Amino acid sequence: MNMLIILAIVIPILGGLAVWLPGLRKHPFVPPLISAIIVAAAVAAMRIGSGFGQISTWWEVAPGLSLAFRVDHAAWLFAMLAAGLWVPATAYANSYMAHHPHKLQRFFMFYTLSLTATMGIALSANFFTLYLFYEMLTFVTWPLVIHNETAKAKRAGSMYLVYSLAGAAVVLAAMVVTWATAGTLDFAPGGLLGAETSVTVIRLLIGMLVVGFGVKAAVMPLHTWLPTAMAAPTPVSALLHAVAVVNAGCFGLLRTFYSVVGPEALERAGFSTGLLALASITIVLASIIALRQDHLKRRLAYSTVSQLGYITLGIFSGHPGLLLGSLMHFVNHGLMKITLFFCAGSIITDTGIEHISEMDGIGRKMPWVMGAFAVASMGMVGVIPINGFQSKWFLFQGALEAARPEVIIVLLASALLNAFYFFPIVAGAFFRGERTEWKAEGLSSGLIWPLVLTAALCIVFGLLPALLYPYVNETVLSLMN
Amino acid sequence: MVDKLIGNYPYLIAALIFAVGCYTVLSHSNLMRKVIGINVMETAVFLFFVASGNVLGGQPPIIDLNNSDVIYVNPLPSALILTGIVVSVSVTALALGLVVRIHRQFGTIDADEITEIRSNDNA
Amino acid sequence: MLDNLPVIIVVSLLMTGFLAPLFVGKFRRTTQVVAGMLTLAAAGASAVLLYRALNTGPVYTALGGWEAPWGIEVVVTPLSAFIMLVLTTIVSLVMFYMPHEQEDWPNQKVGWYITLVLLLTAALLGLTMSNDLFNMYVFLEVSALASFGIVAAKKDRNAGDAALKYLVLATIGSGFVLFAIGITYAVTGYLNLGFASQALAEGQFHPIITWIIATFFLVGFGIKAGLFPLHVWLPDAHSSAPTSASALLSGVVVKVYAVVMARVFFGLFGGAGLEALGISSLIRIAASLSILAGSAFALVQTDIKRMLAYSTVAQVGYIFLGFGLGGVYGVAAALYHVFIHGLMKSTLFLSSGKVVELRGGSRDISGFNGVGKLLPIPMAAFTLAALSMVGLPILAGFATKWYLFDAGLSAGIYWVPVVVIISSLLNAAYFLPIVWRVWFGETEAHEVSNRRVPGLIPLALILAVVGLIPGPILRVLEEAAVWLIS
Amino acid sequence: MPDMILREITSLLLPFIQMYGIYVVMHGHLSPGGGFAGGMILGVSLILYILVFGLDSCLRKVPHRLSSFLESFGTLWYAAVGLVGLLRGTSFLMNKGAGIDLGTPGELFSSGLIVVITIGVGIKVASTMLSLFYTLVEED
Repeated sequence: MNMLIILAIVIPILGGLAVWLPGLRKHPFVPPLISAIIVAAAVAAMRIGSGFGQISTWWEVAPGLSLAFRVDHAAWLFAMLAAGLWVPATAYANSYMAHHPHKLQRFFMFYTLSLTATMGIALSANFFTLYLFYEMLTFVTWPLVIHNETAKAKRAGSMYLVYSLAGAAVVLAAMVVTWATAGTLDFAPGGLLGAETSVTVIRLLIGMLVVGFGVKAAVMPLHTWLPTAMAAPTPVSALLHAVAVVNAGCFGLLRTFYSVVGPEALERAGFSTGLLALASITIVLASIIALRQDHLKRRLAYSTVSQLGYITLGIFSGHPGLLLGSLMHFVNHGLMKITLFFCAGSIITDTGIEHISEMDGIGRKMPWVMGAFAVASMGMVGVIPINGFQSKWFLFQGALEAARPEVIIVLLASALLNAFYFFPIVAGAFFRGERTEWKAEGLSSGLIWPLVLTAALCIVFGLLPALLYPYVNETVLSLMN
Repeated sequence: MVDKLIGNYPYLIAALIFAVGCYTVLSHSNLMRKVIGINVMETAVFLFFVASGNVLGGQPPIIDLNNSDVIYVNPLPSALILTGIVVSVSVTALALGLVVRIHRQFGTIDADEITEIRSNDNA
Repeated sequence: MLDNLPVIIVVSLLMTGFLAPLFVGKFRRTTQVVAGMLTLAAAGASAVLLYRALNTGPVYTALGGWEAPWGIEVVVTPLSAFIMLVLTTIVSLVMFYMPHEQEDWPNQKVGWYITLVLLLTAALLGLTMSNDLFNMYVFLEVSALASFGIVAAKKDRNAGDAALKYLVLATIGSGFVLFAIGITYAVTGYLNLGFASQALAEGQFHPIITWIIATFFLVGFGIKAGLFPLHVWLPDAHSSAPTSASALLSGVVVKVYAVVMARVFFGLFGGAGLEALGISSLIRIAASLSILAGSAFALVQTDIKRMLAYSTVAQVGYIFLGFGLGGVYGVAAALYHVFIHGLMKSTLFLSSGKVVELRGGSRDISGFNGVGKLLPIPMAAFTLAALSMVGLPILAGFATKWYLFDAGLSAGIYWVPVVVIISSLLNAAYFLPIVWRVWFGETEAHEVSNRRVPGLIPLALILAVVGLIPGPILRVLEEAAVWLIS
Repeated sequence: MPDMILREITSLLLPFIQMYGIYVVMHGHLSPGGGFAGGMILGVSLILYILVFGLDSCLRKVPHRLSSFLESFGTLWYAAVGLVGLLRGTSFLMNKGAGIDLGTPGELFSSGLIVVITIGVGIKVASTMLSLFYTLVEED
């Protein structure tokens, strides 16, 4: 197990540095792709072994602060999702960047280093390690956000950096509070705060965690950086939105809520209604804003904000049923959103179209791409055979169990809004005539097969709930202790 | 209270001179006056030290080998202050050297004018 | 022999310092190397002393055989041995940089510069280990004189003005220190720290007297160490000096003053006494203001050396904050920061000195655009040090923050973490843009004849290793802190 | 050029001033004064010489390089004498304990190494005063 963890953490660093090897000048994508495959294999292999829950400590950075890793259910879920999607994402990035050649080596170096940061977050065994990699994630994704080095990209980059650093600083403060009250930082099921911890401290801690990780998880007032960051190249957006960054925020919330604060303390804080309201507002408001966006990537970005609301909703609730749904959505949303962004990237590369109003009739020109887009958007809305339906189903069920009718209303409203902002795109693309002049140059296969693959995965996961449900159920049980 | 204050008048005077020196350094923009202010300040401290070593009715501490029951004043503060004076002289010498250099380079020894010249340099 | 080692270190540095101008004319290179090797040897001797002090207790030496309280006593506790080690290590590494800087200096100037640096080192060593207040004052002044000299070493006119400004304020500072020593002597009759503190504790003096002593010490040392709002001389002096001098002044000199202040305070009044006098909270507030104001001023600078100098003001604030918080963790944080800030600041000054040299003496931040490609190794060191300054985990700066948090929370002072976190955000705000410029800025192709910055690589390596495994050092420092507090 | 009275008086007084300086240096261990005070008197006498007879004539007698050399030399002298105690197996500046004969108190040649050290200090202070004055006066 130790070996596998080392592989998952260290290989991407080596891969990132190998980009600069003189022999690979022409093909800088080779080491990232190889390392992504190795990491995915390593993470998959972790499931086979029996080392779940074993802590492997690397070294003590300062007394009380050690760099330690551990694989448990939730960790493997996130690690597998990220590592699995990293392979098509890297392949896609290679094809995409072939059309936009600009400082490729730098791009691929940071792209691969992000994998280390993500794996570190997923596999961390204590708060310090989590914080370390959370901070690292900011620093390695920032150069990706401002990759194009246009004024717009730089503005987006500064915004991203300011939000993320401020968030990380709050996480650090939360870590300090944890250390001061619990005396340890090692994650433990059921939380670290003892029964004697005062409600004020718990509330303070929860507030800090929501702000600190909420920045990356784009909880509503803290989401502004995410649509702005659309200035980045599309593979990066896919990475930010579907695989690494926002999910890292959600995972951070999950980890700290259930392994630091603990379900009982969460209950005692009496915050759940407020937090649920926050998540609900995020869901509905972001959907409404998404409706008004004409820029495709921005619409997708607001859709992400809204969908992340589903995930945070479950985490905030502290209720096993809702948590189950939210973790299902954690995986499913990743699959769907990465497909959507791949589609957007392919459209931009091929036709240069960035706005929805210009997309009419595009479906007939690029059937594979828009087909995948249609599949993923149906999933977003919650149409039956696609995986998005399942997560919504479990969320509904959880809301019923938790006797929270208001959540059901929010979910329904959001599904409706999703339909309003996704279906016109699909319908226009397939059933309306071209309104504007554009020419398609034809796509290389590298820009098609990754998105077809992920769309297919969406359908597979939709048809076979047994692939995901039992494992997520176990995860919830282990988290709720 | 007043008795005590008057009885310890060297200390009071030392404090007063110290304040005067400090004020001179901070309030004057002429660099020479600042250097003089530093000296005044240090003199006050020397006075304080020497006064603290005084013994009423004491003799200068030059040992008298023939007479063993002479009361001497405490020689330690004086000896220390000798070192203090050395230091003060070196600081003054260095300060004067710097003032000469500044006058050569700026053509003035007024701190405000120098600040103005420097801000014009930067602009 | 071992008992005399502290004195031998100081005296040999002094002697070499005064021999340097005599030999520099004929054997310039040799003189430079010998001076460097000597400080390196002093570092080795300090390490021996540290080992000895940790294992068998402090090393006491009475000068001339006169025992305290009559004679001058030199004592090497784990604390002073550690500071000596830090000081000599950094000075020796900067010494190895100096020949590079001095290539086009006349012989006479090189000689005097080496004298001043060695004199400064010797004086600071003496300052750290002296247990006698007046002796401390003398070393304080000697070190100050040497610092004025190296600040004025550049020929441009700003250097002279900065040196005089430094001189005037620092002399006011020493005036205050000397006055405080005078009052201490007048009321207790002792100059030896241990005896004076005993007399202070037993004497039942009016609190106003102890308060005056403490405040005068605080003002005096505060000026010397650049504590806000007494820092006004620091940015000028540290930015106008030659690169090696900036590295030394910012890297070690100001912090030795802070440590000596802590020694005097804890030695005379004890931690509880300081808290009762309200001096601790005064230090904490001034330190927090230093941290915030220094970072804020650094943010608006466009001159790289001034920016680094303002950052020193902020970083010295961390050290004072640690001492102000007291307790093992607070003091250990302060001492640890003395060490790593010395490394970080010297690295930053040396590497940006190279950039300034490359840009023909222009110190504007825009000069950093794209230098990463021209000077990859110095700039890697710069990046490492800059990110350590921000305090990212597994880099050196993080442990300070962590210990300060711990000290703040266990002392029940809850705003300390807030100040520290805001400050690290500010640090990020002024260092990250430069790091970005270094690696991804655009620059015209430029011929770089000499990429070497001697002494930089060891500094950066030590910094990296300390960041990864600060544990052993922190444990030593906790022991040193215990010595200081008790 | 200063007038004749000044020159004549100065040339009359200078030997006495310098002799007094040497006296103060040599009696440092017996009476107030010593290396610093005496050295200062010597240094000031040289400065007086410069003021009256001009810089060049003094530079001919005591070149700047010589005074710089003496500055270093004085310090080294002090340190070297201090090391005697150390070399004898006791501590720095140790006198009696290092087995050095202290002589009879009150006599000129007594108190061991102190008088030797004082001479070094006197040389150092006198030459430093002179060097400083040279540095201030010389235009570069």
